[in-house]
Amino acid sequence: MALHLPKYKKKTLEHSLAKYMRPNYVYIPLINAGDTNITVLVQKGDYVNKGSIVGRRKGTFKIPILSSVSGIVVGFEEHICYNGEKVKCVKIENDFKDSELNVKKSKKITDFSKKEFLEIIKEKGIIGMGGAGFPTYAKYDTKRKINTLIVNAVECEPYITADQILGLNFTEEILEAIDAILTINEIEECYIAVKKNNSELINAFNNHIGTYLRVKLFLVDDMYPMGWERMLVKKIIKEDYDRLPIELGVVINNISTIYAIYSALKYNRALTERTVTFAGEMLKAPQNIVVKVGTPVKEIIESIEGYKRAKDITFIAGGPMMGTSLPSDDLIITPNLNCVLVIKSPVNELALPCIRCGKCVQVCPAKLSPVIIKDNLNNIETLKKLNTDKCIECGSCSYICPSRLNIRECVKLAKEKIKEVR
Amino acid sequence: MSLINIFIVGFLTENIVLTKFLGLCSFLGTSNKRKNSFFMGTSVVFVTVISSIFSYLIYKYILVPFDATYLRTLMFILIIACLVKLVELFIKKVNSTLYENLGIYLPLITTNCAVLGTVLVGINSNYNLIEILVYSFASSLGYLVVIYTLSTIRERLDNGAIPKSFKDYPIALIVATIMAILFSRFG
Amino acid sequence: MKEIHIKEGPFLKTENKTNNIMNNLLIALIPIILYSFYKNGIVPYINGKSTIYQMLLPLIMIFVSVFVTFFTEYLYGILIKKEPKNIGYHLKTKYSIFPGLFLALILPINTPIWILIVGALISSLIGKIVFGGLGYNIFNPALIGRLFIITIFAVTITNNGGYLNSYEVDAISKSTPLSNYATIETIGTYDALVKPYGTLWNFFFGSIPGALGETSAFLCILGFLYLVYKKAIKWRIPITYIGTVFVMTYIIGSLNDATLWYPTFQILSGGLFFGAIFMATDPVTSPTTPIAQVIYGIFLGILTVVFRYLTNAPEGVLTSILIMNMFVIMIDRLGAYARFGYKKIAILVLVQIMLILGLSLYIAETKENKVNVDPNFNIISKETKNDATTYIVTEKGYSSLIKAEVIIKDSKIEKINILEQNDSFYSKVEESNYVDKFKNKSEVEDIDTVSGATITSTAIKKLARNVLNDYMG
Amino acid sequence: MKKIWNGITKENAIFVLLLGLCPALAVTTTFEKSYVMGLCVLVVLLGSNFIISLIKKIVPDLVKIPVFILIIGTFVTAIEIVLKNELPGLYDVLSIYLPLITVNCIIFGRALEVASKESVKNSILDAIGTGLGFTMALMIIGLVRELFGNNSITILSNDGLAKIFGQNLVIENVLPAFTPINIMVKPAGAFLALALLLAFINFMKSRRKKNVSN
Repeated sequence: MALHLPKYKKKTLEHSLAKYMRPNYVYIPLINAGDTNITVLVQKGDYVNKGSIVGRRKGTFKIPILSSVSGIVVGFEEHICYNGEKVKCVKIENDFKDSELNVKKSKKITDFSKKEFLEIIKEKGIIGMGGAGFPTYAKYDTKRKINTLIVNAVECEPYITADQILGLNFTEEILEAIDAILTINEIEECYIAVKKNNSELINAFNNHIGTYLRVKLFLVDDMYPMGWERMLVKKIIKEDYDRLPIELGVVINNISTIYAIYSALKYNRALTERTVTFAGEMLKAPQNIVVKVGTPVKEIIESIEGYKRAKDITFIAGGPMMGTSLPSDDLIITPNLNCVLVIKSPVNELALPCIRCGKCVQVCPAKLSPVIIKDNLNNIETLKKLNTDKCIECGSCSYICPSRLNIRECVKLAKEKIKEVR
Repeated sequence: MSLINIFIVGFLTENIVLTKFLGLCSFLGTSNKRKNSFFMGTSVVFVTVISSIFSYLIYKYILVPFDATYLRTLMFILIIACLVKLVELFIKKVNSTLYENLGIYLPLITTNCAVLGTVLVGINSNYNLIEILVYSFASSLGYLVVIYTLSTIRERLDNGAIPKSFKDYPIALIVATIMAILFSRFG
Repeated sequence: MKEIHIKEGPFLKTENKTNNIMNNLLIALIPIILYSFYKNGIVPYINGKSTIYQMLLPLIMIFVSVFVTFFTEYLYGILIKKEPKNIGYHLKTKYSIFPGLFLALILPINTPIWILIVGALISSLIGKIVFGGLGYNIFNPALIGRLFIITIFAVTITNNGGYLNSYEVDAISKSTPLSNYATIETIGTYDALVKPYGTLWNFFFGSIPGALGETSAFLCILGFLYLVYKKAIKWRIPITYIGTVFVMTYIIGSLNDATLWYPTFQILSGGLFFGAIFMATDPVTSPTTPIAQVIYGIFLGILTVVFRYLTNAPEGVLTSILIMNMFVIMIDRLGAYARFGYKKIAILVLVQIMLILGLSLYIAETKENKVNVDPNFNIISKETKNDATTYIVTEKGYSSLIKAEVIIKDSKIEKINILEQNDSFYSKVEESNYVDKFKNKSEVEDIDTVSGATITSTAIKKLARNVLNDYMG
Repeated sequence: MKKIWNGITKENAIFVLLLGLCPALAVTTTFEKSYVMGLCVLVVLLGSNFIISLIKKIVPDLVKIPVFILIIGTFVTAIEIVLKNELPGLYDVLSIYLPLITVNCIIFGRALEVASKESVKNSILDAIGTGLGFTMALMIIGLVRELFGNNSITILSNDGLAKIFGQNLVIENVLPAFTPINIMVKPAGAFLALALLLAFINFMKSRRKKNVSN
């Protein structure tokens, strides 16, 4: 049902977790989970503190967009974001004071009330850091009884090691945060999903997990896309949900999001930094770096001795499977960007006609049949019956296709056709 | 001949399209889209069975006694034409979506050789009423299966790779050739 | 300035490309090719039955067939589609050697070379190019070639010696297990079906007459395991296909008190293993979704059993694969829907189970092993004088009624003489004074038919058998 | 005259319009049967076009189709009776394909398009053109199939037209030492013959268009 991928993770783990905290300018992108209609709350010339509000998202999820440095708003510029589009960003000149408002030594993190908890993680701009960027408070803000919390530390995409290195360095803090979330939201049990062969992370958790009775490790086999929400819930809870895991009383959070919740509860600090993996054979020193939201990636790469050679590069925001290839390295760090991958441009091989070998059908995690979708591209009714909208674009089908056809693009095309009709 | 034999003869060995060549105009015409051929096929089954029963009754109880058997072709055609009109009105009232899909094919059936062919063959091989029913159902089912299968194949064949001069009809005919050889091996 | 290219889609790709799959397929076929060369080439040569040319004939046939299909696609590619001229490109993008290779392996050894060339041309042109080349053809190209050869040249091949290579003609002197089976109307007994060819092991290892590469089930299984290991085959299809045939023939056999040898005989003969493992799983013409593959395999099994028992065409495997190729697109789509809801597929599976049971019972009952009254045999007169009884009987021959006098003495045939007949091939029977073969025989099963006058000689054999049965009471 | 010519070539019933295939493939196993069927269709077409073009004004629209069928039907029944008495051999051979002419797509198509619209003279000319075109096409297919099928060309078989013309004219093994391909006589051969013919025509058309264009 799923795919066995080479990991390519050793290189970035050899390097310890570095920091890059002093960008001259910061460009805070006015986007959240792909939605760019955001009310801007600052103009040119305002002074902002670290963690103060720069904009707020309209619509149902009114999550704030926060500045990651203190300084003066210099203007607005357009820069490329993780999804490859140009997004309007607030340009702030960094005064390197990092002055934060009301950072108080907060009380023990377990005795927040649920309402306070929801308020903090909303105001501190905590969003899903696995890739979607879905506001976390919305997952907890539900009348339904939550009986299981799943912490997703699977990180099944090759090259990406951000979550793992975070888990290794801040194991106690993460467990503490989990414990706090469990008590605040009266959740009975929590599973931390880790890959079977990820022995360092397992050992790291095992020597601290003893004190937290409600938290258990759940070992999943090393398959791609095991980190996909639906597959993880199916594996752990053995049941399938229709649209959202909350239907089964389950909440899933990425391990980095848990750490962001920890720093929000403990130090009342907003989500302004995150660990990002810089990987790929075209980088001289691939490693994990903690960076501020809004820092231009070009600057960071230059700080780690830049590219091996400047010719024939493919610059990818995100992992090799689900990442998007960008026209230039003018990328801006956003909270849900977990990896920057710089590789040699793959030579486009001769695509043979599809020999209908059926491998893409066997490998699709959402149980779709990509080759049948490809056959019925101009028959909308059949496309609907084939559940094409369930495709998560994980790329397994294009990976496995022996004729080197990019079959994911066919399915994407089919999805758009269905959207147009609806 | 037992009913099963009649069914197998009507359906496989003497398949109305592949061995008797009847209904080729609609066979090639409507078999480019799956939906078209399915509705065409079902309407043919529907009309054939009913019209062959009526034809049998009229033939047995009117034509033979009055020794006007040479009029049978005319009579059968008229029966089919009226039946098609009847079915059209019936479906129009019952549900309009079905009518939308079926509407364009119903008049086509009157000129469809398969329907009249089945009826004529049925009458010529002087079956009794039940045998006529089985035979007409079998042969029109054969028509439906063959036309539907060909339409699924043709839907996949309209890609760019087919040599230009073989596009559309010639490739459909080649598939029909292979089908005809395979069906004849059942005999 | 940095030169950044935008590329599409996932940036990791598996190494297992189409080229590897096809190479694995070739490797899996090599043992079969070598064995067919050994069985049809070397063995006759060692026993001094064939010339050098005949020894190399299997390899020549394979080479010619591969060359023709490759060259046709090569010419088509260059002249019509203006593709680059180097051979490597064509080998890598067209894989046009496989139709030729498979066609050669399923043809009888004595197919004249010109028929092989015509067959290869048809399988390449009508089987593949007209549909649009690799990946677009609906029917298995090799089988299309073989189908046209059967429909057009069947007679010329049988006259040229049919399936038996020169060694087998004298050693076993029977036709292939399945065509020998066709002459026996009933289920058949162990010694009628298997004994003439040795034991079931001969069937398993393939030392039985048959098409060039079809006979050795063992090597096919070896190839199958290799391909499964290399993930280059749709393994569900052969398993369900052979499984269904086994189940159905087991039911048929056990209802006629034939033990486990009967279904094993059925699956090991008629090139079922080669057909199921290599022909039915040709990726382009078989379903892609797992559920559809299972349904496809089961229908193949049902059709093959129907062809073997209810029609007189021995090539059951070939025709059923082609017939099922027609329905692949429909089943595949149902298979794709079935991954979300089992409603539609459940009906289809139910129909299949009913078909399997229904057909097996129907066949078992109609092909009863007990002496069923041969409809076209009747006894005109029967008198017993002292210890001999003379029968005047008639039996339907090839094109006329054969009237014969049969004298039975102490339960053995004393003499048979033919009173009346005008079968067109009767002269052959007379030359080999076939009738004397029945002298003082109490059992006629192991008397062979006269090649070239099979139907007439079988009629005489039936005549004798019925007389004996009647005499035994 | 031009109308007749394009009836044969540009709007040829079988090769271009692809109408009336039903009898075309079934009956063309021998050359004789092909041209007999072609002539029957020609006669029916002539008759029906003539009558329909005469009465086209007085027939109300709603009843148009049944009336046309009746007219064509009467002509076909007339031919059936004539053939039954004169040439019973041929009548049995053509069996159900003779009555099926009434449902033949060309006659019905022509009746609707041409006869009910144009003048009497035009519709007769058109009937001749289409009829001849149809017969020609049938003859070609019949020739191809019989030649390859059993290596002979029957022009006047004894149970067929030989009765009228006295002696039967059947040319045996036209191609010396050619083993006949028996599938050409069988239904599959008909499909194959038509497929190859159509492909050849498409090919010629596209080549002519290419020469014209460059």
